[in-house]
Amino acid sequence: MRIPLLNASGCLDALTAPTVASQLDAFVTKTVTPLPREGNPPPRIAESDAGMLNSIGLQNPGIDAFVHDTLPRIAELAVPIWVSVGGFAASDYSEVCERLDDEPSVDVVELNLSCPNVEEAAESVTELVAAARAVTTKPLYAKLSPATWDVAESARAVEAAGADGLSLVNTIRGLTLDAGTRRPSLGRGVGGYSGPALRPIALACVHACAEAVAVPIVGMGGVTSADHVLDLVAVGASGVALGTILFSDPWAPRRIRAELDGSTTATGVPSERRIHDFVPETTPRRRSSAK
Amino acid sequence: MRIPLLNASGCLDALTAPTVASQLDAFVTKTVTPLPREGNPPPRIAESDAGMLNSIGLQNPGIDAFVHDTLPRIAELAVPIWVSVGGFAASDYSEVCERLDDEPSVDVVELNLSCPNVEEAAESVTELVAAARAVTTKPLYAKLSPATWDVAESARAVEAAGADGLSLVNTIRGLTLDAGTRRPSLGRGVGGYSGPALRPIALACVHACAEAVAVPIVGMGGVTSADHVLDLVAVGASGVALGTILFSDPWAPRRIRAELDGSTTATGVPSERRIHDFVPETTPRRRSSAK
Amino acid sequence: MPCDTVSLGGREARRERLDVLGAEQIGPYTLLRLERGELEPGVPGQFFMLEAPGRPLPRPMSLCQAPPGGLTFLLEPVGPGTRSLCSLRPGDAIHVLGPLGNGFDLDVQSPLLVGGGVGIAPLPYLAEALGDPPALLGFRSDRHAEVACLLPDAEVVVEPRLVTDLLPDDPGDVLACGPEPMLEAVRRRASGAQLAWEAPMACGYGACYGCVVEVGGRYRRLCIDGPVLRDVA
Amino acid sequence: MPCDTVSLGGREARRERLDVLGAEQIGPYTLLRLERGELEPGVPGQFFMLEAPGRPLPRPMSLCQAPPGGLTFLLEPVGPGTRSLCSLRPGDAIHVLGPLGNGFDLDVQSPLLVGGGVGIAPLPYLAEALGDPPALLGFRSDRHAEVACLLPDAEVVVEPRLVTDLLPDDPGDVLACGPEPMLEAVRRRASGAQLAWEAPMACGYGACYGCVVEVGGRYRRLCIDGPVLRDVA
Ligand SMILES: Cc1cc2nc3c(=O)[nH]c(=O)nc-3n(C[C@H](O)[C@H](O)[C@H](O)COP(=O)(O)OP(=O)(O)OC[C@H]3O[C@@H](n4cnc5c(N)ncnc54)[C@H](O)[C@@H]3O)c2cc1C
Ligand SMILES: Cc1cc2nc3c(=O)[nH]c(=O)nc-3n(C[C@H](O)[C@H](O)[C@H](O)COP(=O)(O)OP(=O)(O)OC[C@H]3O[C@@H](n4cnc5c(N)ncnc54)[C@H](O)[C@@H]3O)c2cc1C
Ligand SMILES: Cc1cc2nc3c(=O)[nH]c(=O)nc-3n(C[C@H](O)[C@H](O)[C@H](O)COP(=O)(O)O)c2cc1C
Ligand SMILES: Cc1cc2nc3c(=O)[nH]c(=O)nc-3n(C[C@H](O)[C@H](O)[C@H](O)COP(=O)(O)O)c2cc1C
Ligand code: FES
Ligand code: FES
Repeated sequence: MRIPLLNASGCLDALTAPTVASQLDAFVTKTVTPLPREGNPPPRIAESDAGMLNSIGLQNPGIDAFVHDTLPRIAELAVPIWVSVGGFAASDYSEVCERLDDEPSVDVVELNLSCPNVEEAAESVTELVAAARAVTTKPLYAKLSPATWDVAESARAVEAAGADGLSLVNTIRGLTLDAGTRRPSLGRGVGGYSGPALRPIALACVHACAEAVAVPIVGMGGVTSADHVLDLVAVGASGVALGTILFSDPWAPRRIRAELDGSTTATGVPSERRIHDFVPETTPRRRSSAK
Repeated sequence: MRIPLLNASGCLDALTAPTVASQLDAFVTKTVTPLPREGNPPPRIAESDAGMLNSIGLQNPGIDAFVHDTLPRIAELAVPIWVSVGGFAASDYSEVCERLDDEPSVDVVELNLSCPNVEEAAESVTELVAAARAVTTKPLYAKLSPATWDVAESARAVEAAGADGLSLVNTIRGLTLDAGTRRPSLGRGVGGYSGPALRPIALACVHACAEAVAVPIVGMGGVTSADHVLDLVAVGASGVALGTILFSDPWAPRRIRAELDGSTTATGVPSERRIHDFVPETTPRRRSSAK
Repeated sequence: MPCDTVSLGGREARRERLDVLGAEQIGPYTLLRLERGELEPGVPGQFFMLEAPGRPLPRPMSLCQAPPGGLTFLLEPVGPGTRSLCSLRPGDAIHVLGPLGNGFDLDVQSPLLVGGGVGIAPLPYLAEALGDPPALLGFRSDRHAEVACLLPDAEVVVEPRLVTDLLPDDPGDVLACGPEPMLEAVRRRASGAQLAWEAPMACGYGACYGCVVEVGGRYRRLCIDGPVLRDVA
Repeated sequence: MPCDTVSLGGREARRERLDVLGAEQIGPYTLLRLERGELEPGVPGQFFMLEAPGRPLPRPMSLCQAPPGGLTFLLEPVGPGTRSLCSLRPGDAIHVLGPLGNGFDLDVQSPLLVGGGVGIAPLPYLAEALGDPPALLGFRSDRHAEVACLLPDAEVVVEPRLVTDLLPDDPGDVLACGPEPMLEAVRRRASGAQLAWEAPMACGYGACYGCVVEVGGRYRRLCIDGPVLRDVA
C-alpha cells in the first residue's frame, strides 16, 4: 500500500512553494475562517530544544477571498485539495463549510477544532462537527487536540457526529521564555508546540483513536523521516502529514517518499481504512477546476 | 528568596539514595495507594529523542506498610516529607489521607490526580480534592495533568475544593515503538512522557494556573538546570521539583542549588506565595518522629 | 538528490548540504565560509536558511561575501542557533536553502551604505555589487568594530556615537541593515531608504506566517515581501 | 565537585566526568576505555551508568576490565544510546555513575563462566578475580566471536551450536551473563547458577522502579536487587 503523504495545515503555502505542494498526495490549506484575520502580534515563532512554538493565530484572507483568489490558484497545481476550516462558533464552521460545498475543487474539508492560538468556540467539538455535517456532503475530517485526558472519547463523539476521518494531532500549548529577560518569547505568550517533541504524544493519540473508531486517521506530529511515518501507520494511521519538518526541509515529502519506497522494513499492519481521494477506483476524483 | 527544590514524586527513593534526598528542601514520596500494588508489567521504561516514557503504574507497598515501615525510615533523614497519595475512587483518597493525618512526620499531602499509567477514578479532580479535604488538616497539594484543554479551569476548581497548592505537571501520555518490531516499547503500550520535551508544556501550565489561582505552585517538567528553575519561577512557581534529571544526575539538586546561588541573573519576579514548610518562621515545623 | 530547486513566486532557491571550508573569528563574530555547491549567491540583501546542528529550526543569514566557489556568512553568537553555527569547523557540513527573499534594489543613483553591528553582514557583497560606494558603520565596542575590516573604506563609529550622527543632511540613496532602533532612526533621516529588517523565521519561504511585520497596517511575511523594504510605513 | 558519593543501601557509588582514553573496534563491538577517576571498579558483575551523549537517559554497562587507572567497557551498538557511546573518541568525556548493583558472589568452589554475545562483557574482570577459571562462550557469527580474544583460554562456539551444548552434566558453580534465552537454558541445566540479567534501566540506583523483574512472584528492582541473581524462580 502506498502511504499518502500530506502537509499539516498551516505548514505549507502552495502558492509560495508550488513545487513542494506538487510532491504531496494532497495539499491541506491553512485554516480558513469566515472573516479575514490578521492573526496574532509578532514574535510568532520560537524554538525549544526539541520543537518549536508558533502563535500565528489563524492569519487568513477569510472565506470570500479564499474562494475567489486562493482556491483557483491552488487548483491549478492539480493536487487533491483539503481545506482546513476554523471558527469561533458553530455558525462559523457551518458558514465556511456551506460555501466550500459548492466548490468542486475541494476534495476534503478538515475541521480545525483544536487551534491553541485563538479563543475556543463555546460549543463542544461534537456540536461543531454536527454543524458542519448538516451543510456539506464533502468528506469531513475532524482535527483534534492532544491536550485532552481521553482523546479516544472525543474521537468516538466526532465519529458519531458524522466525521469521515480524524486528523491527529494539532499542536499542544507551550511556553518558552527569552533567555535574557525571562519574558515569554512569543508576542501572545503561549503558543502551539510542534516538532519532534510532539511525536510520542501523537503516536499515543493515534494509537488510542485507532482502537476507538472505524474512520481513517491522518497522523501527524514531529514526523521527520520514513521511520516516523511507518510508526504512525503501525499504530493505525492511514495517511501521514508533515508539519514542522517542512520549515527546515521543504523537500521532505520527496525525501521521505524515496525512503519509503526504498524501505524493506515491514510497515507493521498497514491500516485497512483508506483516506479520502487516494482511492480513485472507488471514489471517482472530481478534478474539474473551480475557475 | 531561596527557591525550594523538591524531587518529583516517583523519581527518587529516599531509602536507596538517602544522601540525595538529604539535599532537597523536601522529599516527595512515590504515590501511595490504599492497597499494595505490583504495578505494570515490564518493560516499564523507554526513551524518546527528547524525553522518556514510564509505565510504572504506581508500584507501592500500600498505606499500611508505608506508615509502618517506610515513613519512619524516611523521617530519620530529617527532611520535610510530602506524601503523594493516589487511588481509583474518592474513597481511596480519603482513606489514605485520613491515615496520614495522624502522622506527625508528614508535612504535606500531594494528591496525584493525574497518573496516566492507571485507570482513572470516576470522580472529577474536584471531588477527589474535596474528599481528601474532608478528612485531613494537612496542607494539600493537587497534582494536575497537562493533558487538558484548560488547566487553569481545573486549577480554579481544585482551589475552590480546598487545595492549598498545586503541583504542575504530571507526565503526559506518550508512545514509542521498538525500532525492529514496531510494537510498543512498553509492556503496557502507552506510558507517561517526561523530561526535556515536557518543559514548554509545563511552563505554559504553570503560567496559566499562576494567573488563575492564589495558592502556591510547585513547578516541574523537564528541569535540568538552574535556568529552567528560574524560568518556572518567572511564570509563577514558588518551588520547583526535579524528576527525570535525577536518573541521569542524582546530584542535580546540589548542582542546581550551586548554580542558583551563583546566579547573578534576575529571577524575574519571584512569587510572593510560599510553599508549605519552607517558612519555619510562620509555620512551626513539626519534626517529632513518627517512630 | 544533492540539490533541489524550490520555486518561490517564480524565483528559484536550492537546498544542498554544503561543506564548511573555514570559520574565522573576527572580534566577537565568526566568518563562516561554506562551499557554494550549486547554489546561486543571489542579489545582495537576500538571505539563506542555514541548518544549525542540533536545533529543530534553521536560521536566516544574509550572504556576506560571494568568493568564487564559496558562500560566506558573518555570524554573531546570540543564542543556541548562532552558537551552534559558530562552532562549525572544516569537516562539518550543513544544509543550506537559498537565496531567499527580496534583496536590495541596485538601481540607485548615489548609494550610501549604513550598517550597525552584525547588520553589516550583507554590506560587503552589496558594496562589491555597487562598486564600493561610501559606507557608515556603527558598533557597540572597539572589539565589535574589528569586523569593519570587511569594508576597509567605511567610516566607523563606536558607541556612544551613533552611525546616524554621521548621516549627511541629504544622504542620497541609503541602503541600511542593522538593529531595529538604528533602522528606525535611519528611516526618520532618509526617506525612501532601503532597509533590511529582521524577524524570527521558521521557514524563510512563506510557509509558516511566522515572520510577519506590520506594513501599511497589515501583517506581511518579511521572508517573501522583504527582508529589504523601502520606507516601511 | 568532580566526584560525588551516593549512598546506596550502605554502599557507595560515585559520579564523575571521565575522559575517553580509547575506543577500539573488535568485530561488531567497541571496547571503550575510560580513565578511572576516583571511581571504584567494584565487584565483577556490578555495572555503571554511562552518559550517552545526546540521549536523555544514561545506559547501564557492566565493567569489562579494570586496568590500572582505567575502566573498560564492551559495547554492542544496538540502538541510539549504544551507537552514541560507540562513537566516543579520545578527547570526549562522559559522566559515569557507579559501581552499582550486586555483583557476582566470588565465594565459589569450582567456578565455570558462561557468556553469550555482548554478555561476555563482565567476564574478563570476573575471570581475573577468580584466577582464570574455565569459560564457555557462544556467539551469533564468526565476526562476533572475534571478541573472545578478551578471554583467551575460553571454549568458543558459534551458532547454530549453543553455549549450553558445551555445559558438562555437573557444571559446578556457574556464573553466567548473556541473552535471556541463554540464561533460561543455563538455569535449567545448572541449578543454583549465578545469572546476570538485563532490563531497561533509567536510573540504576533504585529511584525509578523501571527495571523490575519478577522474582518469586513479585516485581523487584533489578538494579539494586540484581543484576546478578541466584537461581531466579
Ligand atoms: C533575513 C535575516 C538575515 C539575517 N542575517 C544575519 C546575519 O547575516 N548574521 C547574523 O548573525 N544574524 C543574522 N540574522 C539574525 C539571526 O537569524 C538570529 O540572530 C538568529 O536566528 C538567532 O538564533 P539564536 O538561536 O542564536 O538565538 P535566539 O535564542 O533565537 O534569539 C536570541 C535573541 O535574538 C532574538 N532573535 C531571534 N531570531 C531573531 C531574528 N531573526 N531577528 C531578530 N532577532 C532575533 C530573540 O528574540 C532573542 O532576543 C538575520 C535575520 C534575518 C531575519
Ligand atoms: C546491568 C546491565 C549491564 C549491561 N551491560 C552491558 C554491556 O556491558 N555491554 C552492552 O553492550 N550492553 C550492556 N547492557 C545492555 C545495554 O544497557 C543496552 O543494550 C542499552 O541500554 C540499549 O540502549 P540503546 O539506546 O542502544 O538501544 P535501545 O533502542 O534502548 O534498545 C535496543 C534494543 O535493546 C533492548 N534493550 C534496551 N535496553 C536494554 C537493556 N538494558 N537490557 C536488555 N535489552 C535492552 C530494547 O528493548 C531494544 O530491543 C547492560 C544492561 C544492563 C541492565
Ligand atoms: C506555524 C504553524 C502553523 C500552523 N497552523 C495551523 C492551522 O492553521 N490549522 C491547523 O489545523 N493546524 C495548524 N498547525 C498545526 C499543524 O498542522 C500540525 O498539527 C502540528 O504542527 C503537528 O505536526 P508537526 O509536529 O509535524 O508540525 C500549525 C503548525 C505550525 C507549526
Ligand atoms: C519513572 C517515573 C515515575 C513517576 N511516578 C510518579 C508517581 O508515582 N506519582 C506522581 O505523582 N508522579 C509520578 N511521576 C511524574 C513526575 O513526578 C513528574 O511529574 C514528571 O516526571 C515531570 O517531571 P520531569 O520531566 O522533571 O520528570 C513519575 C515520573 C517518572 C519519570
Ligand atoms: S519565515 Fe515562514 S513565512 Fe516567513
Ligand atoms: S533502574 Fe531505576 S529502579 Fe532500577
